[in-house]
Amino acid sequence: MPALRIILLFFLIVCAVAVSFSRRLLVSVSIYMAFSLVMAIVWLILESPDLAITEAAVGAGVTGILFFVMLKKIRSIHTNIMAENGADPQEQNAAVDRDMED
Amino acid sequence: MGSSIFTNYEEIAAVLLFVIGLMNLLMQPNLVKKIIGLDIMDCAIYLFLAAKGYIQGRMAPIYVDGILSADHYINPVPAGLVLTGIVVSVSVSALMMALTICLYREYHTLNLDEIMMLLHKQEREEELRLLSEGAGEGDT
Amino acid sequence: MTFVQNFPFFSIILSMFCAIVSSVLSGKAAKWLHLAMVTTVLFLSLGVLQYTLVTGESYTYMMGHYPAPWGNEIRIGPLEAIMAAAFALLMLLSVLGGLDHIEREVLGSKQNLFYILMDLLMSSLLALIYTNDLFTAYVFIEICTIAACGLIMAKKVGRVYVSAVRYMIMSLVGSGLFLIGLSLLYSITGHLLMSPAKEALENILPQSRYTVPMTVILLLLTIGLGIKSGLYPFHTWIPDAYGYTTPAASAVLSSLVSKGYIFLLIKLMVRVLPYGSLAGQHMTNVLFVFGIIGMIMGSVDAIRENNIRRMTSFSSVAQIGYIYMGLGLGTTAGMAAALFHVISHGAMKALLFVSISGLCETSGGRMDRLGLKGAGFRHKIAGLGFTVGSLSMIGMPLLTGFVSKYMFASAATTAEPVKMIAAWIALAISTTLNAVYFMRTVLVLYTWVPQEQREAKDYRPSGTEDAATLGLALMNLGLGIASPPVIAVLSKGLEIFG
Amino acid sequence: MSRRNPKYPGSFWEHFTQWRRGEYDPSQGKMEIKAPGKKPERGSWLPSALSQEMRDDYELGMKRRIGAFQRVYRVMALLLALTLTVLLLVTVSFLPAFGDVNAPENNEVARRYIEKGLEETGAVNIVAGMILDYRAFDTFGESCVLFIASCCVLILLKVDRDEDPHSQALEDMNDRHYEPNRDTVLQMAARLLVPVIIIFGIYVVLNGHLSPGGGFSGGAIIGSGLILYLTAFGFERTGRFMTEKLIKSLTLCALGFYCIAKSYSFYTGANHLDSFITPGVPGEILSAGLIVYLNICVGIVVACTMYSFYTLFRKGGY
Repeated sequence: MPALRIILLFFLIVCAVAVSFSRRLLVSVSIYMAFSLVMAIVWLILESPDLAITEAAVGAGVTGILFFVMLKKIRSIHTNIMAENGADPQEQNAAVDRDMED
Repeated sequence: MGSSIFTNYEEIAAVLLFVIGLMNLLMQPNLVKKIIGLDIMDCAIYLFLAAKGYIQGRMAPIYVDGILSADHYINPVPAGLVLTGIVVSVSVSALMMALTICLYREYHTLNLDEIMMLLHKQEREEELRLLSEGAGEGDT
Repeated sequence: MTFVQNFPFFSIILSMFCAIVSSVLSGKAAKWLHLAMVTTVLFLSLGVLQYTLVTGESYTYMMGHYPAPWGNEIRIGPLEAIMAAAFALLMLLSVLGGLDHIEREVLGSKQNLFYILMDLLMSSLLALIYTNDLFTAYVFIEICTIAACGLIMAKKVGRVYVSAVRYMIMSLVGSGLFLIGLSLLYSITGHLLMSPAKEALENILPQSRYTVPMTVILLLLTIGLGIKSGLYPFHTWIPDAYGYTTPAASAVLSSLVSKGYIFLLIKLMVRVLPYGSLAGQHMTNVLFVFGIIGMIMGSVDAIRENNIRRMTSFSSVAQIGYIYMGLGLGTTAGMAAALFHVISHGAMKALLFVSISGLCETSGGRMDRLGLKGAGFRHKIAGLGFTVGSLSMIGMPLLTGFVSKYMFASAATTAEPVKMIAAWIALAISTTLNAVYFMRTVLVLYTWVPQEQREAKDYRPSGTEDAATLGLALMNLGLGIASPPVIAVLSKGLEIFG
Repeated sequence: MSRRNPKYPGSFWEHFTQWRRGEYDPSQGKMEIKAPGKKPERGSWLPSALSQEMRDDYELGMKRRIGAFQRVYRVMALLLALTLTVLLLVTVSFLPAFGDVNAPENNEVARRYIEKGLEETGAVNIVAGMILDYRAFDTFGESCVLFIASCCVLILLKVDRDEDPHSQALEDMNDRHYEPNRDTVLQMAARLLVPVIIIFGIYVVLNGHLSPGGGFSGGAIIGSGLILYLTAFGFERTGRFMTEKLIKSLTLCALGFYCIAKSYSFYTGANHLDSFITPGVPGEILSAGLIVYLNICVGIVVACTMYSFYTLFRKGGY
């Protein structure tokens, strides 16, 4: 089934390019998780179930969680800084969003 | 050019992904995207290795029905290498994420270029300050 | 199998085990454990050196129950043993020299973590020296990289995070290139162990089909290791990484970590690459050119630098250029000179970084030249150490730097005439530039200052630091005076290295 | 030595002395921040004397220089990318075809791993047998990579209660953002899922030598189960059992056992001694010699490391 292989590989490349062009970091991280899942499927097709299960647990699971918690941590650090500077909440959120964008 | 370019889709995709990841790692000013680029680069290498281990029409390297002949299973070596490699890459990316948090706490930005520019300026001012102090000492 | 043959394996496992145990120890206990471990490794390596010199041949040691192409193995000869001994000695002296700074600059609850990093760094360096397996080398390269990053950021003040991030990014690019080169090499040879890979390459390289892949593979492996060891155009992370961290870490990073990668590259050149292959010749030419550029540009950058630690880091770039130039000569003599310079540069740089820390401390933490005026009077032993290190760098006879420069110059005569002339000119220019910036700094250290500025302000004398400085200075002197036996061991080891 | 007399300002010797001490640097282009046309007095370019205009000029010049550098850098990087792509594609085109039986890597090494693997290691999963027995040194190195990465993250993010009470308070305050205020949906889902996830993880670890998976993937699954539990119920609940002491001692025991067991096996192997480790009956849970125990160790280390990564990222402590 070369057609399926080519489609999956094409999807991988599209994901990789999309990561660098997406404006919001949250979107980039989600795309990366999709990338990992598709990579796991590709490895399943390549008869390497060990790799597939590891990639699904690690790439799409733990690494994704760590990315999310890192983004959330950055946001809370940011909120602290803004609060110290005495900015009002509306402005804070706008600033965080700006910061999370590229 | 060799002839394999028309059959090795996996390897070609791996090469393209490798270059995309490498460029993300080198060119993106944003640290988070740099880390994602790093992960993509590593994944690409593992895809290449896994594709090298595949043999048409054979099974995954787990014994089934007591068949011990090497003609029924694919090459297990690349899979082992990739398993080791995945652990390495997840450790490295966790470390990079921790560094990113610390950098953000220190400089309030995720953009490495901005941080470098800020440092440049600080260094310059520090240099001038030291020079002025030294000149003051020299005069007295 | 005699008991001595187990020693390399014991030293690797011992350092790993110490790291694991240190995770529950207090900082002080971890420190003593680390010092004891490094001393033990030093004596074990000396034992192995003596054994291999007596038997006069190298041997392989199986890591497990399975022989060569199936299991992991390590390979031990005189060259590996002397390198391991030198690395252990340098590690011991550097850590001793920076002991007080570690206690002050690393947070109390995290000191045991710092020593864990040191332990694992030692084990990864030993594994890089001894391993005969490419993938093992990759895994330990990663350990070495992460440990080095941890050492850079252990101080947690100022710009260390930026240094660590820049170091990590460049190193990861290097690892990525190394890993893909390794995968390509595996896909054309089918082996991960070095000796079977060489046999496979000898069989397939005559086919023209494999010329292009082999060249690309060598390019990737070399650039990967070159980035990690700070070869000139890829050196941008060096001044940051060495300039802002705690002194022991700077000394260890500059004198050992980059040398581990260079040793691996030498191993690749000798053990994997078939002798006289076309791709190998291209590779040596490229290394030669990069090395020469690095020798000169590194010194030029050092002259422009006002911060003394950054200046010394740039001088590392130049010295790494010397090593690559020696490898690029493509002859056995060039390789021997490069290997000797690996040890001698380690001794010089560790001495410089340890004494710089003392000098800066007596000058109120200032690192610019103006602030260091008269520091040589304030801290006599550090001033002496810096002077000895600088003279050695410049190539003063009786010191180790002179011997390595002499070896490079005489090795150049064994290469082609063009390379010989180029190497001589580069050596002359680089030595002059070295003299300019090091002598300038030494003159600043001994500039006349009023009597009240000759007293050290808020300075706590430290016995270990002085002892380490003197030890490193003696090592420089010893390597300079008693170089013939060391060179003999190196050339003997190089003969049976392949 | 009249030329050493400082009365001669601007003499070569004075410049040289200044340069040697680091007061004057001809190569660094101080010109761009000096007022044009006027020869500055010594000390006139001190920060206090710098007018705002000059600072702006300096910054503009700096920005322009950095901008130019970045443009060059981008072009170089693109060229590098193109060259690398072409080189690698050419290399790939010379490699053996995809799925080729006669490719060089399908040699006697892979053949022995498959044909003798069951007899020599006792593992039904050939990959597990390979990485934990034939090439165990690599795998031990890999566990050390994980260990050292967790040490580095500890150095970076661990906040010590005694040494730094201020940041500890700050971190605790920030952590309120994560605490769910009795989020019923999440808690119900977690109550249902967490046991299943953790049991599945344990299954994957214990069957590492029989089926796909192994210590690492199983450990990651257990770790994500613990993280889900923590997200749903907060530190109050997990703090009861996942304390710092427990994590440390579990990691120490697992890695220590791993190290000692593998040293024993390496030592006996290299010295051709008899080892008491036997492959056992293939297919049973307690077979395959050390592999099942090593998988358990790796699983424990990975689960603890993943959990502690999460907690350290979130509030710098356990």
